[in-house]
Amino acid sequence: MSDLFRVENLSKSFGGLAVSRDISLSMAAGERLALIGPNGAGKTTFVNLVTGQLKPGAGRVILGGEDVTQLGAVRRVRKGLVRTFQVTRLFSELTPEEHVTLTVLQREGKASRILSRFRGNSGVADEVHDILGALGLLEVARRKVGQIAYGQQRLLEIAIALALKPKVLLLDEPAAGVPSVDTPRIEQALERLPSSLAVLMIEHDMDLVFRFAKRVVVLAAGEIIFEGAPSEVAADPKVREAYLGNYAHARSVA
Amino acid sequence: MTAGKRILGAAIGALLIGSVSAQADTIKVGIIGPFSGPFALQGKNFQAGVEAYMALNGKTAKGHTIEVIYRDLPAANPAQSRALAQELVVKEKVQYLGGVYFTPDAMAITPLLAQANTPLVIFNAATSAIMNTSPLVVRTSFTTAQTTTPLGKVAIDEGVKKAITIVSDYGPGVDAENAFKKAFEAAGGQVVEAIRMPMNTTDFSPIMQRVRDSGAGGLFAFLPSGPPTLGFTKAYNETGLKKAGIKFYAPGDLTQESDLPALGEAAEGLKTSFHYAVSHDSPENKKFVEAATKAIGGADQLSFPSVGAYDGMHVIYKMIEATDGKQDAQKAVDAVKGLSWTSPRGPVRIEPDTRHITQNIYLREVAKGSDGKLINKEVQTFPNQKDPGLATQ
Amino acid sequence: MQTIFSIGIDALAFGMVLFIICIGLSLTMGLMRVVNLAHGAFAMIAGYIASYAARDLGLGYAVAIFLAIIGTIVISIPLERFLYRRIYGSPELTQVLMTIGITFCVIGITNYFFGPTLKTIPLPQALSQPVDLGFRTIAAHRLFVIACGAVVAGGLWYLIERTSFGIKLRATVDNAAMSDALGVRTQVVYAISFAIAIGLAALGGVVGAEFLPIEPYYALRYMVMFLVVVSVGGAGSILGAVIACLVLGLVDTTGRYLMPDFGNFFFYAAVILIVCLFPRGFFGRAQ
Amino acid sequence: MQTLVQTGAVTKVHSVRRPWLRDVIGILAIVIAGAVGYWLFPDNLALLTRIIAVALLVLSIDLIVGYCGVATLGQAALFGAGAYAAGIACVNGVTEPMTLIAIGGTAGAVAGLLMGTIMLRAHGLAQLVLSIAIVQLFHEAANKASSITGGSDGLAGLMISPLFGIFEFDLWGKTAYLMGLALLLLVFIALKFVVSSPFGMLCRGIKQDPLRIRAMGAFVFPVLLKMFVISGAVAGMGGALAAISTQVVGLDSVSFELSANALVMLVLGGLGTLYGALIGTVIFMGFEHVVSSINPFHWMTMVGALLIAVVLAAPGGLSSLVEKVRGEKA
Repeated sequence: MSDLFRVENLSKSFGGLAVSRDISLSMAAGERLALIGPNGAGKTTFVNLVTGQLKPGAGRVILGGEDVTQLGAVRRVRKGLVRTFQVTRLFSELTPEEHVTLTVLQREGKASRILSRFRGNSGVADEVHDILGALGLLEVARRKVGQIAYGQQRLLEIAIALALKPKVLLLDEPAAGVPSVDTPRIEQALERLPSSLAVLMIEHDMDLVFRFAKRVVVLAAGEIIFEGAPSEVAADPKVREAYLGNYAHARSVA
Repeated sequence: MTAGKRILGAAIGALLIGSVSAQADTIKVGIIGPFSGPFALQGKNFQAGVEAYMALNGKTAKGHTIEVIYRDLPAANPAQSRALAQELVVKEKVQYLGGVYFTPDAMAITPLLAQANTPLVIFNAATSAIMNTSPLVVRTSFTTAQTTTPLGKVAIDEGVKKAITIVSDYGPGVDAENAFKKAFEAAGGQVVEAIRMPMNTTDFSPIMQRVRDSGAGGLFAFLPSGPPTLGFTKAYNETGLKKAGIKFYAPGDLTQESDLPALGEAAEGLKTSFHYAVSHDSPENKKFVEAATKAIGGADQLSFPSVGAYDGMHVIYKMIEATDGKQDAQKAVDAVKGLSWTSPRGPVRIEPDTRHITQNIYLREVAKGSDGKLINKEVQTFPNQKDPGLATQ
Repeated sequence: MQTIFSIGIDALAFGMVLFIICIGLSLTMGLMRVVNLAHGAFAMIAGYIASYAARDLGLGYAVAIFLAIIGTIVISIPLERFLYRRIYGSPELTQVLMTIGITFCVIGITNYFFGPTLKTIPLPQALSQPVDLGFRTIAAHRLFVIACGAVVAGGLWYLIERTSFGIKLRATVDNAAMSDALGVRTQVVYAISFAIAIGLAALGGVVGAEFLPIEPYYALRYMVMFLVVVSVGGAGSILGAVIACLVLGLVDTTGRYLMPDFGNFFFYAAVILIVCLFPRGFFGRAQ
Repeated sequence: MQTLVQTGAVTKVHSVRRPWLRDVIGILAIVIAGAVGYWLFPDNLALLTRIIAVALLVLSIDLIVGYCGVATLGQAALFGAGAYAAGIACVNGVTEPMTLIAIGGTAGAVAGLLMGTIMLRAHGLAQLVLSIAIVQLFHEAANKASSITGGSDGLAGLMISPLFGIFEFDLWGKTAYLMGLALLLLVFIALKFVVSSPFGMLCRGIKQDPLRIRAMGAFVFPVLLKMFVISGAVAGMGGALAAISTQVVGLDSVSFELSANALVMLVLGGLGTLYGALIGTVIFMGFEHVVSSINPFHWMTMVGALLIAVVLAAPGGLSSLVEKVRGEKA
């Protein structure tokens, strides 16, 4: 098995409602995959199941040949399975620099040290500088996150994820809510993601999906209904059916 | 808003009085007591006793004007107690300390007395051991063992062979339990069960059920005065123990006069032993009650701590007379050793060796007085009781 | 068997007193998201009013209860208008600060005007007599309290689940902004809920006075117990509050019967156990 | 709007660039306040020492509430553990004050470990109730074990040896005050390091969003537990200081009332700055002392009014008022 990351028959239901049905999926290192689907299709639930925020009813999650299904969310992150959040979850009182520094320190196992200064390590500071620089966040590095633009907050989500040096990155709608003037910056950031990284992106913006992904998976009602090249998506009857209930999406797909 | 204004007015008044009377020839007495919070009533009684004494005996002793400074210590808190005592001694330059409602608060003050060259006259705190912690302590209240011990004999005399004890689970409660057990068993009785219930108990029915199950003919109880006594006496009546003829004995904390209106008819017939009843029939007490009622602002608030404070002031006055206003704690304490006088509660004496007060203990029964209000009616006197807790040591 | 019944009925009566007082707090905390530590202070104010009405004015018990509820609500109106409205939606700890402040003020003012003595509310003849239940005698008042508790629980359930006000209330709780947009006057809904909660505190304060005697320190003395009951039941849940009061009443009463010396250990150990098993309370709303 | 954010950002960058300067000024301010207290109120040193002991307790609550977002109404369990440990050690012959402080700190830390292990199982209101239950159990245990703790009569008869063999703990309380002040300073400086360490930043993160912290790959429970231990040590040292300076340990030191009062002081001063804890303690206890001296009978109303006034004027606590004034000046 050369797959870096694989899920097998992942299922989950809340009460009687099945939100994930028998999802199987695999990704190789460096792959760019987009996961799309109408609202309520179970995309975020899928991410939560994969990263361990939710416990699956059945199925397995395999990372680098190792079954991580029984591991908690924290251990999966440490193994390289990292996500961003659809609605940014950032600390409004802290600065981007502090966010990324904390993340880097955590990755190096130094985050719960009491007897060292938060900014004391020049190696860490350099890395933080690089990460922030790569995402164009240097100018706001020392402002409180509550005061920076939403687009920059989304970039910071990505910066935090990158600081963890992931093997697999799950991006939950990285461009959601970002004003259109700022989307190019997000797109640019996505293009610059390390090439060895396997990236799964959930996104509604189909232009972005087409430019970013080499492969698209469509989820509807908790089930995979399509898997293939972006160019084939729009023509697939099942996909059309799934989206027809929602005119806006149907149009954007077409 | 009027309350706020009045308080402000009182505050400004207090400041003014404080600054005017701070002259050379005044002798200051610092009184520490619970003037606010859950025990505010007892603190008010301290104040009433002090003011009654000064109203009846003048504000001077041997020509020295006496000024009283009150400090509030709402609940047992030794650290605050020490801080207040230190402030009174060092900053306010008081020559005498008085008051103190709780034992640990007294314990926090006694180590300071020698250095401060200041005697402490305890108006209430009722654990025997306090007296051993400093030779400069005098106590004009009582100890729980002192007020409890006569009950052992009373119970036997009334035909009770088996008794159950129920006390609040804290120092004085345990003291009361031990004292009763000792006296009761010495007189030939048997304590079949001893229950210590948590201080914050509010529903006593299950405990009364336990009393019934124990088969005891008499029930000895100790609870600190205040709200819980209400539920306790009610439960005794309502669960039918009273009807079943199970006799009830307790020290007088349980039926303090200020609680009687609230206890109501449920309390009628309860027998308690104590060193003082507001209804005590003597000319000294008449004068005292009149003055103290005026000071406290209502007859229904008057209770036993007032007489401890009244006699405490008497002791302090005697100390001032003996030292002629000079600060000499040892001389002051020596002067009152063996002092005896007629207190509103009856004849009393400061024992020279223990510095604790020897006094009559009265068996009283809750009954309607001549005006229809409930009183503790004295039915039997046990004269000249010392503190058995100290005597045995 | 007789003992078990006996303990059971005591537990029921005590639990119901807790319920009547605490359900108001549960509503303010669960539905209005206000940690009102001054809740006990309102129960106390009601006790004073009832005591004054029944003892000093010689009015009947029922009239005294009525006056106490109305009087307490009237007193609470300016407090709601000028103080509580400032802390709706504030962080819990800010609410704690404000409501503790109010409690201190109420205690101080009560002590100043009414003195520190216990106040009683004389019961009518019918309620003060012991009633023979066969296996034991019990004060009629305890049966009355149990009945009051049942009526309050039923009435509240009906109000919240079955009336249009209940619908508005639940909508406001779920999403105040949305309800506002839908034409619900949320300020009014809040004010009415607050008044209901205060009214219940008042009722509990008066009928519970036989268990929790009225005196100035009442407001702080029982605060912990009220908080514990509400949390164990789950803030905002009527059924949860009922169960919590009954369970805690039972644990407390049984503990005090079986092991009076360790009554508190028993009680708080049970609280820890319950909270660990049901971290949101018996029927708490998801946060 | 844009300019507003800009100017705000400029001042922020300034203060961030030299955070140590702010702390040095803050610590100097504490030293000065301590010295002023010593010269201005030489006759109230016992009160000032008591304030310091309580300030340590309030600081320890700030660590848990202000930095970790864990609400507690039971912190006196840790304070009391320290006080009783020091008191019992002293009665049994360990009379050296510094050793007693260390014993108190250790006992507090152990109690903190225990309390954290239980409390961190729950959240929100349930957590608050657990803290209440724990302090009540501690209180009950201290009451029951009266042969060791003295029960409700208090543990009396603590004979403390002179500090360094020279300075006596006496009526005037200079030794106790100066030792307390030194202890407070050391603890404060140590805590400033703690909260500005990676660990401190992690705690602040957990307070705002524990899920986010987990997604960063950090475990939440051990971090919070560690803070509980640190907090317990601080509270325990406060308890030991109270025991040493009072020479009596009472049940009030493990009471719900003390816990609640201390939390009120913290909220009054403001959460999550450490300075707020000190400001709140000094203002609350100082105010209480002044009004209760002026009118021992009805001061409670005034304290209540103060709390209400603070909520109305400065909902974020008194220290937020300071920030606001500074902000307006800048």
